[in-house]
Amino acid sequence: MRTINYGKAISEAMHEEMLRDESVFILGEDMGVMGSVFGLTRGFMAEFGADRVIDTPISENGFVGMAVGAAIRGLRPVVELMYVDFAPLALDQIANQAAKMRYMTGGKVKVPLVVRAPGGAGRRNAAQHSQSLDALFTHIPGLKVVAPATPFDAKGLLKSAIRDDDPVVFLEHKFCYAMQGEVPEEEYVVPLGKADIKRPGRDVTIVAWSRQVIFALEAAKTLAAEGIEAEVVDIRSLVPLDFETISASVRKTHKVVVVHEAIKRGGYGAEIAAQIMEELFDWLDAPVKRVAGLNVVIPFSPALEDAVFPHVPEIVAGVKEVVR
Amino acid sequence: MRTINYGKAISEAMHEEMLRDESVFILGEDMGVMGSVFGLTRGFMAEFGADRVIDTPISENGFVGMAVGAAIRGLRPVVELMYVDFAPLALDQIANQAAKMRYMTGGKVKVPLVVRAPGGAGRRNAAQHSQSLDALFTHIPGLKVVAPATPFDAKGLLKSAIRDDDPVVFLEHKFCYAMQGEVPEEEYVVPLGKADIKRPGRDVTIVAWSRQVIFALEAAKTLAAEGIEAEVVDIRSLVPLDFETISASVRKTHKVVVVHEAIKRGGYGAEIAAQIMEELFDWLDAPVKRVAGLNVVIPFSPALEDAVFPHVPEIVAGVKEVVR
Amino acid sequence: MALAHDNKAALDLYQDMYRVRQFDSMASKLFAEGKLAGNIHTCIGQEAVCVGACRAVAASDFIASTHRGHGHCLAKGGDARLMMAELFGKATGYCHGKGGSMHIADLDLGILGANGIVGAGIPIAAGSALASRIRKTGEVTLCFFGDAASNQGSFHEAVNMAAAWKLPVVFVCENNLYGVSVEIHRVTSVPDIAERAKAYGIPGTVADGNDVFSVLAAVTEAVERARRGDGPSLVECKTYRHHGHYEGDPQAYRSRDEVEKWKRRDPIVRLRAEILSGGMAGADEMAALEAAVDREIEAAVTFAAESPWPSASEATTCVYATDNDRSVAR
Amino acid sequence: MALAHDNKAALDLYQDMYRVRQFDSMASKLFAEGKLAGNIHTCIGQEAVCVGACRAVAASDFIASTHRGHGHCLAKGGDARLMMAELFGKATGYCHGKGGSMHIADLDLGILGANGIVGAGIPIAAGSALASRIRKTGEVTLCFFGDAASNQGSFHEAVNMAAAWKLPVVFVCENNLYGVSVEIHRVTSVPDIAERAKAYGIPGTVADGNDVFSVLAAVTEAVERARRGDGPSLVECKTYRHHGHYEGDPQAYRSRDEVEKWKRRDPIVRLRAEILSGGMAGADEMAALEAAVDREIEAAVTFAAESPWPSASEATTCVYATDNDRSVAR
Ligand SMILES: Cc1ncc(C[n+]2csc(CCOP(=O)(O)OP(=O)(O)O)c2C)c(N)n1
Ligand SMILES: Cc1ncc(C[n+]2csc(CCOP(=O)(O)OP(=O)(O)O)c2C)c(N)n1
Ligand SMILES: [Mg+2]
Ligand SMILES: [Mg+2]
Repeated sequence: MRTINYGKAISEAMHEEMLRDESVFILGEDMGVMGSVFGLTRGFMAEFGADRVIDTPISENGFVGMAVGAAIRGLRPVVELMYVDFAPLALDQIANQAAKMRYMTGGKVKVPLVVRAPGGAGRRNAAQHSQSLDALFTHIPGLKVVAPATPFDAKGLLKSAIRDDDPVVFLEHKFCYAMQGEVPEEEYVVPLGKADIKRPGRDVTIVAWSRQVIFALEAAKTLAAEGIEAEVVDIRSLVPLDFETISASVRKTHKVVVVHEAIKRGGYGAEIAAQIMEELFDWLDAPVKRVAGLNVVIPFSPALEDAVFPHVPEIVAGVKEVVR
Repeated sequence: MRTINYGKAISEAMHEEMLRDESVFILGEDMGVMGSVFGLTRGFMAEFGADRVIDTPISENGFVGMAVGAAIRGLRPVVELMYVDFAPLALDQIANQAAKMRYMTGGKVKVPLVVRAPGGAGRRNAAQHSQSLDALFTHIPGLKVVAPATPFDAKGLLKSAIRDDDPVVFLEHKFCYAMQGEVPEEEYVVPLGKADIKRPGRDVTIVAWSRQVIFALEAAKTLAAEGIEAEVVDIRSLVPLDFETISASVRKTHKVVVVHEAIKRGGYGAEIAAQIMEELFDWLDAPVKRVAGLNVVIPFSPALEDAVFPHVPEIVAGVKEVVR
Repeated sequence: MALAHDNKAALDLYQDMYRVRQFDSMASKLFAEGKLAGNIHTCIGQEAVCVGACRAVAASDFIASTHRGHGHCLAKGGDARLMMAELFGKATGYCHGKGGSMHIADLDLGILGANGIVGAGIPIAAGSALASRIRKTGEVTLCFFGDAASNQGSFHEAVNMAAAWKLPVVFVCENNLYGVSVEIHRVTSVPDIAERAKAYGIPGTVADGNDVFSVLAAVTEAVERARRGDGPSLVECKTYRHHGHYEGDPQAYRSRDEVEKWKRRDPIVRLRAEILSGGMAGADEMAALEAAVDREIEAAVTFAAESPWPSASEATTCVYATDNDRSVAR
Repeated sequence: MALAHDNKAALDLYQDMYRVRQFDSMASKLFAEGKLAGNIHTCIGQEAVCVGACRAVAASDFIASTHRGHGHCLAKGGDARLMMAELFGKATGYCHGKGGSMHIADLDLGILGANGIVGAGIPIAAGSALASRIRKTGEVTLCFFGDAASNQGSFHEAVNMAAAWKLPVVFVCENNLYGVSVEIHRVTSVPDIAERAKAYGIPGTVADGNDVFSVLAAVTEAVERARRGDGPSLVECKTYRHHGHYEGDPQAYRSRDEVEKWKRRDPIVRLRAEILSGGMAGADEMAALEAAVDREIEAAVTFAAESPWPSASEATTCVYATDNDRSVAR
């Protein structure tokens, strides 16, 4: 199968959906003339015109709100927040408007909106350009939240997100853009709400998403060399969550490590850990361990940044704690 | 001891701190001429003048940002968001500015800011005026988060929050404003980061905060009648969290129910449950149970609203599940 | 005003305004009697704005409304029965009781939705206009908002984009002088909100918000401009709310004199007098029209009162399009 | 321009502008060599704005800066060594390496902080002005922001409040025609950002942002007004950045011709020529001054390069004033 990178996979998903459905359009900062700061929409403006690939001013709440309005009218906007760190500026439109509209109107109004937002640390982008804010969205009823780790999943999930009739927050990891992976030429989708076992194993379950899946797979290799077979469950969708897949894995391994890049306190890992305890207490041989970001602001210094969120060694160590 | 209500206790805390320290001032919508929509600053403008009790326009991000600027300059703003539901509008200033400023500047800049925000459901205020958004703040490093249940704690904690050199989000519950409680005439403070055992008991630990403490105490009475002695731990401060008090209680009871009004998915209860599991797994006789809001938008209808968040019966039932 | 001489049109406007007045007066009464819960914001005194503005657009056009939205909704064709049932929180309401007074929407009537977040409807309205432009379907969107909402960042951001891209939207500011207790000039330094149009290079006009013909003329011009593709306008309608910000507001922030002064400029009394003095209709005809509306509102209350509550299971539906059980469970 | 005839003042301005140019040129070079990480936004070409504006205020006054903030910081007295060390992420930097290029602050110098969130510094600046007003301490705050930042809601909200309350703040818009790749007139319908002052009833003036005397004069007038208690002004300085938005930007969105045209209006070349042709200083004197600045920047780089990294334990300090261990642990 051909190999493309995660950025290209996202780009292809948008491109194919725009060809497939005239109601899909793109809006955000630098999406048009520049083709987005990460180059994902290069050429789109020339191909689809300035009405369907819109360069916005720096007005996050405003243009997300406009996307909500257009979605209410039946279009399918795919809006980008250049960094997820800017989501707090647009959170009223995401959390109070888009997320609640269907419920508040008793089902009368739907908001088929996708908000794409790159996140993640490690690029020396400092405190306001490096966060993982998954937990800001997962706590809001009415939103779906997706965070793919591989090119295949990114493309398939984005296509599903665009076709979905509810608002979907699509969390990309800046460090994944350049990562290569197999992606078929043919049309496919990955459904929202389905986890994927990225590596089977019998000794311990590692639950992860986004870039941490890549680290978890590396950690699993290291562990295998020491005779520990880790099963890596990539949840892919945070909401809805495929708890059945997690559950099946835990019933097999009896030990779990949940891994995420966001800070630990109030991260989505707490939710997963709490659910596992509530439903699988008697299956557990050890407490669910969380390996996650420190409860600190992301520092700029190359001497500090990598120390504040998990990499392979922290995952390996975390697994050893639960399997020892 | 004299008895006053929670609203009055908050009002007194602001009043006393304004008398005590000239750098304390108030800003927010309808805080001046009207004395706030909940009447908490009535008379303040006449007493302290329009420079220290400021009626703002409806510009949440703007006036919270101004408070951040004034705090950087050494003042101690106490800013109100009329409903915590409006916090998403101001979240950039709260989470990206106030919370991160000290760290980003290597300790050079401090932001002694208090953001007061009433929350909570049950008043038929509908989807955008009824949320409990505690978890939006607890996930942000650099913020302290407080949520008192009683007049005594509200007054003492607000005074501590105003004197604190870090930004504090002070979450009030609209339903508590009218609740009476004993509050001394004399000066006192309640430190941030100290839980309070509101009722001792040996059979089960109920961890709660804000209005749910009131429900938990009622539930404990009901349970006592059936021979179950519940210990009610009011954490009061969500960040920093007094885990030692929780831990001591759990080591005694071996069973825990965490109760909150916010929706369950990604609520702060997940964090507490996960921590208990991580650190007290071997002390637990049953999985930590969460009793929390349904993962839904708050409905308006009087026929629906009360069904979406916990009241006494749900807590009683939750406790019975873990002690049975 | 050409329309002022069209008897039928004048009577229709009167009927719509009178309907809004009676609906909100009824809501006020029911609230006082403890029959309605939550927050009720009436637009009593401001009826010329919603009715005049909505008359300037077609059924196929759109409006975005506010927390003070009953009038907008009725003026755009909303059904008083379904609205009243929504205020009661009944299963028969516009939103099955799930939304309440601040969240009524009906896309079939072009009502994009009321909004509990001040200023949030402004970008939504601009987005609706963007949709019309992308689809080339020619609708115009009216965006209602208050004087105080014009201080929100969302106003600035949305009006700027609409202006830069010449979107078919008309920004209708209902300036009733206050945002809750705060007199607008205490927090805004321009005498007229319409001045703000200059920051976006769009027309800004001031209408007498207590004269339905003045509103109709100003909004009609703006709608025509928008329809031609020449972009948005800002129309400020000066008016006043007779009641408090919400029902139950003690209104300590404004004087009785001020309220009385504005009540003497009641837009409904004024239009009624014009109709009668202009011989557009007789007193009997007016009385009959009013009685019909009164019956309509009474019927709405009866309908609402007799309607069933939503069933408990409704609490967990409509969070998502499908898969609610699963998504709500986790 | 009175100051233009004051030799010492002109040379000082030149020195400051040249320092900014050399600092940012060095940062650009170091980035290209892989010695600096992260995002580097230079203000090469815009030096007349930061220097002219900061010269209009006193040491005790304040400034709020932006992502493109090195020039503001240097012009307000920032130490090039501590700044360079911060860009390197070293322990000796302004923020101990924890902030990086976009978060430099020094309250002792009146530098409230750069900001990575476009527009976020505007309310912060207004809040600083509010603090001066509440304390009656008389400082003025300068608020720097870009053309594109003027489309943020925070601009509208903060300028409105500052205007309504007549706060001592001067809003200095550095209009370099672009927000990243987006030419300002594609997303803004007024020719001058200064027009926006009309929405708040405050003075709005346009200065030649490539002429330090023009900037100095316009900002001085605005500062005097603010100091008198007459409230804020908006000063738009038309300028251009010679480099890309950030270092490494391929700049496909603008033409070489446009860049060349603006480079011919280089504010530093221009001031240098004025000084020499006006006989304010000789070529030798200028060369000596430049050499001294060059040495200063070289020394800053050496200082930064030789400084230690922050120790690992620094990652968890300064989240809170006290109690970091406990708060970071949970
Ligand atoms: C974002 C936000 N802030 C504050 C409120 C509380 N609030 C509701 S209506 C209102 C005043 C609105 O004034 P205006 O826009 O003039 O409309 P009016 O009520 O006068 O019709 C306020 C402050 C809110 N609902 N949303
Ligand atoms: C809220 C926010 N949105 C977007 C960005 C990404 N960004 C950084 S600088 C910039 C352009 C700013 O343009 P302008 O205000 O004109 O300043 P300039 O860079 O031209 O100096 C953008 C979009 C950001 N940092 N913050
Ligand atoms: Mg108003
Ligand atoms: Mg610019």
